Amino acid sequence: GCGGGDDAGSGDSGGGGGKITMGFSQVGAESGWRTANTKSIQESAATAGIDLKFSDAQGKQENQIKAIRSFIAQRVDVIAFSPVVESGWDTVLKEAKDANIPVILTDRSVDSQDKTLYKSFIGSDFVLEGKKAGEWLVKEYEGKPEPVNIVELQGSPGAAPANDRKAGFAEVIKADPKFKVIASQTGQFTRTDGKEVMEAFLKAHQDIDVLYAHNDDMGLGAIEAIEAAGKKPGTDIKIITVDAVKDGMTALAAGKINYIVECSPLLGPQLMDLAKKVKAGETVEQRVVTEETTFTQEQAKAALPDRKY
Amino acid sequence: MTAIVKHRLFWPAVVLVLLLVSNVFFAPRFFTITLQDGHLYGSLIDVLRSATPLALVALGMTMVIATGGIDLSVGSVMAISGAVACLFIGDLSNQGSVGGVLLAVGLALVLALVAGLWNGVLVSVIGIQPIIATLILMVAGRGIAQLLTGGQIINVSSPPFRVIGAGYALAIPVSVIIVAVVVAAAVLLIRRSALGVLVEAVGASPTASRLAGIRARGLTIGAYVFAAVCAGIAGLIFSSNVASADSNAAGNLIELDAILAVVIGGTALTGGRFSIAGSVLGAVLISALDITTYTIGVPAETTLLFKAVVVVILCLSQSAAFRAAVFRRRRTPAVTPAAEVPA
Amino acid sequence: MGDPPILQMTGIRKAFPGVVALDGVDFSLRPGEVHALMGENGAGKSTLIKVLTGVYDIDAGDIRLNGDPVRFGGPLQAQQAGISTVYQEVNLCANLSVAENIFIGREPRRFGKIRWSEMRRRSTALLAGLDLHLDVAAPLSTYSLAIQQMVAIARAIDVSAKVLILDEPTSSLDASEVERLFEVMRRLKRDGVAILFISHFLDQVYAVADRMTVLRNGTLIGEYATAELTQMQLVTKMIGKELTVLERLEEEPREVAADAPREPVVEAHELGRAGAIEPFDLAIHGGEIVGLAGLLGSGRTELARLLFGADRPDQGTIKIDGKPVTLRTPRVAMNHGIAFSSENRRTEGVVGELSVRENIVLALQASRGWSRPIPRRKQDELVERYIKTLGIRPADPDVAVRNLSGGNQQKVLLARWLITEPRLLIVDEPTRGIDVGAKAEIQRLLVELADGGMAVLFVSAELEEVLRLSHKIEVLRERHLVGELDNTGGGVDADRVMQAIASGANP
Amino acid sequence: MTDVKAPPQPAVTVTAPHKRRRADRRHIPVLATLALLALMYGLGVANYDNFSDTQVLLNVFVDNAFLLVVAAGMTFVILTGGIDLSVGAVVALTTVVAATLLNDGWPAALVLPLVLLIGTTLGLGMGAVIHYFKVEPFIATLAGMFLARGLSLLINRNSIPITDPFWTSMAQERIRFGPGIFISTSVVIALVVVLAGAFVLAYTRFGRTVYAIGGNADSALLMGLPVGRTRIAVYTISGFLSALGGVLLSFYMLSGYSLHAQGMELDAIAAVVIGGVILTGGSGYLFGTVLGVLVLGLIQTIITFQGTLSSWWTRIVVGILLFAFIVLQRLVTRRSR
Ligand SMILES: Nc1ncnc2c1ncn2[C@@H]1O[C@H](COP(=O)(O)OP(=O)(O)OP(=O)(O)O)[C@@H](O)[C@H]1O
Ligand SMILES: Nc1ncnc2c1ncn2[C@@H]1O[C@H](COP(=O)(O)OP(=O)(O)OP(=O)(O)O)[C@@H](O)[C@H]1O
Ligand SMILES: [Mg+2]
Ligand SMILES: [Mg+2]
Repeated sequence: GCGGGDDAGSGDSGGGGGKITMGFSQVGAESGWRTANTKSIQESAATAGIDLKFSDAQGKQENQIKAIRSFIAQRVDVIAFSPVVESGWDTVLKEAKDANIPVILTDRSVDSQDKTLYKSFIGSDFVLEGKKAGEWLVKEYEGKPEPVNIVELQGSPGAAPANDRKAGFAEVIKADPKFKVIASQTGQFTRTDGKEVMEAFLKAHQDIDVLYAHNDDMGLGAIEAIEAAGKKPGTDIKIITVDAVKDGMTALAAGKINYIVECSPLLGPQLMDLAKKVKAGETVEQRVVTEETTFTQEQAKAALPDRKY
Repeated sequence: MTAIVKHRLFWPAVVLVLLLVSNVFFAPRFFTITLQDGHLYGSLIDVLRSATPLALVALGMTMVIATGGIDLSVGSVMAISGAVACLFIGDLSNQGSVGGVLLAVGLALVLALVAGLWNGVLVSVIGIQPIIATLILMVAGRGIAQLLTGGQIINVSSPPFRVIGAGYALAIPVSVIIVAVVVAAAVLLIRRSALGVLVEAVGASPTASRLAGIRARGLTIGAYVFAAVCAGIAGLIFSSNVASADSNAAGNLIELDAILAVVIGGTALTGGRFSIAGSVLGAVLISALDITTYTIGVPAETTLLFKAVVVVILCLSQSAAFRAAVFRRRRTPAVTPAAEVPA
Repeated sequence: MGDPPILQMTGIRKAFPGVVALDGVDFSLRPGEVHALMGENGAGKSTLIKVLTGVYDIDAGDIRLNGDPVRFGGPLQAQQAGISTVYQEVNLCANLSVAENIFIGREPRRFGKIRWSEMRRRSTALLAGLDLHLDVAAPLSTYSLAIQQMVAIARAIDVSAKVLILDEPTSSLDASEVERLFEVMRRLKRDGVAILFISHFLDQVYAVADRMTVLRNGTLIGEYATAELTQMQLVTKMIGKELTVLERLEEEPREVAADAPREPVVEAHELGRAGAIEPFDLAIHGGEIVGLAGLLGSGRTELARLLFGADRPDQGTIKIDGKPVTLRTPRVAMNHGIAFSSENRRTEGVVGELSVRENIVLALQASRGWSRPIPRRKQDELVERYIKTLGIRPADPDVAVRNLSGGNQQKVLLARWLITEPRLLIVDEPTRGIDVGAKAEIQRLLVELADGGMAVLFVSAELEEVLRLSHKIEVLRERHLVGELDNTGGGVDADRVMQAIASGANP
Repeated sequence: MTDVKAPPQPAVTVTAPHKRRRADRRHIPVLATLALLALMYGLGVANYDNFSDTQVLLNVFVDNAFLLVVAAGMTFVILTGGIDLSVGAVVALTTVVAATLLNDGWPAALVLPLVLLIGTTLGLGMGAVIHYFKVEPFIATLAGMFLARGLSLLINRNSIPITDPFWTSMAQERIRFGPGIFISTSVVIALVVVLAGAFVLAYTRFGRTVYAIGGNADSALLMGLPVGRTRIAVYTISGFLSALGGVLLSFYMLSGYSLHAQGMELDAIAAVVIGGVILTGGSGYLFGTVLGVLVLGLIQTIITFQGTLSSWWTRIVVGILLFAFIVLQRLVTRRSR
């Protein structure tokens, strides 16, 4: 073998004993959120006694398709994966179906017409996250007639969370014309880009009231830019972000962020439950939504001490 | 006058100025630089500051390209260097200790140096084609950085470390000073030694230089080591800037931008003649391009298209053949009315 | 008089940044004649050919082919119009096979598919016509420069062209190849082909040319029938000065012969490399010029490369000053005071991108190491001296060597090695493409250096030159060192060398 | 160095024995790659259950058909000493345009030629800029890359499903050799492309000119070869094959997405170079490129079969395998010289 993986069991594959073998194809390790997600799945597989075959797609759909095809060839019991994108899964899912291997989607759905191609989908709703962010904003500025200038830090162009969080947010705020998105640029989901873009926003626009960042990291980068410009994040400019990773929560508790919409990566236990049920032939829900909440500054202070990721 | 126009950096410089000026229509105070909290503040400073990691990487890349090679691993080296420094600082009992930070910086740079040695040996001792030799570290290096950080973003709260990427000295960003010092040192070293001509000879004609008694192996390894150390410093600036190490994002795709900067600066990818000033100008140009897209509010969907257009304009403006085609049409009637060849 | 010219160039002007290479040059070529283009290095001969075939645009002037004005967009168009050219430097693709280099662009095909066997068969036959027996499927890079030159010639003459241009085709060839080429040229001439021939060998020019056009410094001096002009007059027209140089050329050799060799600098024992040169013994003494004689591909270059560590021997030993050494790389050889100027100046010699100055100091700088740059003043002094001694033109140390004429590039390469003041100087075809005046200068220089105690290994395809300079002549044949002829006192003549080659033993 | 700089040896027999030996020596890099590939496959079979299934091997082809096509185009470009960074982006653009048009109800018979034409035109444009304006290929194709990705992002930033019946049937059509043993139509297309490409390179005037330009472009020009035309043509071919690769990818994914084929240019270059083509041009074989693609595919298969590698270990192990392969390849070819 080539170097030890950090966890998970040995490489023995398929079929042996009554132990379930699950093939899981992860998107990649593009963020702390994703790493927490991977960890949750690996840990809960270990506790649930499921033999996990983990494969990393390095952010490419073609790699995921390859991995799934390889899982079929390895004759695993269940296949689970976080689709990189929604479209284009029919062919390989059909192959899985032909091979009688049930499929569970995590984190993100697929747009297949044929719903029998997968058993269940467990994950967050990104549009809803965008809406939650918008709703908080609407409430915050309720009764104040003066215009609200918003700048938006988008995720990587084309990425599903970026698209949906933008769309959900836009849908809610368009109801009131006082909300105006005066600038919207991609911050590539990273701190550095978040900081750099925010710096440019600050120079180009004097009157920014609100920043909406598609994830915590970009928000954290932007905070640095705001501080460097001599303004107070959270006060001079209100900040809304999505994810609720520990760093974000810390900033929220410190008053530098105003509101965070949670997007939980900890769906391992739920997934393992589903896998067992599916394997046992029980019927399962087609859609399982992860339990997620939102955090204000006060809630963050309370939640911070036992935040895991 | 014509000497200036003929200079190979004239056209990139023109494009840079045009880019910067175009910002004024969207952000009137674009050229304003104020003193805020004891440091310079303004868009131009941002352009310089955000160009620093790229300028360093491009500087190193210039030397590698001059030897006829290419280094794809610079982004990964940046990630490793940032990760190592942040991990080390994170483990310090007192993150504010200058000695500890210096140790972390030293450790990161030593690792970068090792990475450069690795590349150099693969290329010049084992004789693997540079693009593949450095692809290995490009792929594996980021994995190593992620392994070190466990895939997490490592935060540090170390004021001395912050100085590198976000601090100011004499009102000037420290990162800009670092780059200026490294560039000046490189230029001085090359001017004061015979490195320039030897490297150019190796890049332009390996066979002829071997027969002229030049030890290409040492020079080549040196170039890769230099590139890696530059990338290492860039990685430190990058992670210090946001006080955290993000192994996934640090230096992602920077190799392309760096090569672009080098080529804009007039160094041919085939090796030989190189221009450090050109590469630095190229880096500033690319950084200005990024900031311009933000300032004039190019929608995220069209950013790439915008970049493509500028790159096309840039490479056409640099192409003597293109300029000849454009100018000839204008000049021909004036100079030689009839006899000239129909092009 | 005679036929109307097939090719007529009038008032040609071509300027490069900083130099006017051609200024109002007229030239005409008639069917069935061999017309020599003469001039010193840098006179503009190659440039004239390049503007004719469309490699460069002309700034002014008029080109007519069969009376019709033409302006070619490039060699392809010129070729299609019936002008076949061998350019000065060997311009072939070393990565392709010999056969392909001859036929590429006009391969025998059936239904668009290249017929490789036919191509190989025809190229083998074509080369056999030039008395060359090569493995035509082997990459061209496996053959020596002289053979590559022959291949280029074969390519050009196989095209049934109306105009054949040969720019210094004979610069690396020895007498028998030259004779074979001339036979072919005479045959083509009889068939009505117009041939433009460039060479710095006056004897060759007088042997084949019907007329000649002389250029000096980019300007036209005149057009003459060969019979009307003596060699002496020709030289005067070319260099614009009276005789002196030629006289020296005649004088020099006498001086050489008298000196007696001193200590051996290099001794090779059973040194050899499979496929390149069979094991040989050789000693070269201080103050001695050793010449290598042999036919095309006899292994002269290969022998020289082994002594410089450019190739690694697979057997035998080398001693320098009596101490055994291993010449792993050229650098090691240089540290032992050996210098080697390659015959292949374009790919193994000068670095085209760098300036004249940088090229000249390159080897000296390399041996000093990167950390000890040669002070600028010293550079200037050295470079200036050699630009002057060798007559490098333009005399501007900062011009890129790429932009120099072929002969001037060769001078730069020589200068590079001369300034290292080696103990053993190996020169492989040092006078390749160099004009009469400069050649005499170089020969004189070599003699002087040997008199000062330097050992010189002199390789040249021009046997006359070898005989004139060498104290000792090593004869090679089919990659064997077959004999050694003592030439102190100048007793050896060409016949004796040919005899030694033919019999394969010391007579 | 000389042994690799050889033209393809046509199938005709060579007579003299020493000639035969020399001819074989030129194939050593390719043969070494083949042997190492077999070794790697053997290691996989020895270490993992089910690895020896025929389908595992066939899947390498099924999963990499599009890369094979793209890499074939890249081989032409690299053989001339150029480089084409735009291929991944052109692949993405092709999928996006195809998906968009198909969703708008255009017939497949129209969409297919149209997208191929778009890719070809882009390639032609880049080739023309490179030739006429003497712009470095790296920069011209980098601009092409930004342009193509930018366009696809502009057309639609979301992933677009393809439901067109022709596309679906091409995607799901399987050529079966036995139960559970199959290849896709894309594999057949890719193999046809490779064979055609290899023929063009070895047996046509154009193909030999490609090698000549890679060997020495200046000489090729002076030899009267159509350097400009050929150079433009290789980028056009690369553009066309990228578009074709894009079509195959859209068969494979049944979707169009601006972020498809990210970094595919590097995969393609790597495959070409691993297959023994020299980046400076003039030497190498298309067959080597096929091997290069298989090496990359097999590495990925091994990683999935290992199944215990975290994201970072995946990267590290890919690096290690690549390293081991290339160094071994290098040592084998060097030893035999
Ligand atoms: N591409 C170029 N750029 C600049 N100058 C050039 C270029 N090509 C030639 N020259 C200059 O033009 C002049 C004529 O050169 P050319 O090569 O025609 O000489 P030549 O007569 O062929 O000499 P030789 O006998 O040495 O080959 C020289 O001074 C040379 O430096
Ligand atoms: N009979 C031959 N005909 C043609 N080529 C030959 C012959 N014999 C040897 N060769 C080639 O010539 C090469 C040896 O040439 P080398 O360069 O040592 O010769 P040389 O004596 O310097 O001759 P040249 O005048 O060609 O430079 C060998 O590599 C071989 O390929
Ligand atoms: Mg000439
Ligand atoms: Mg020779």
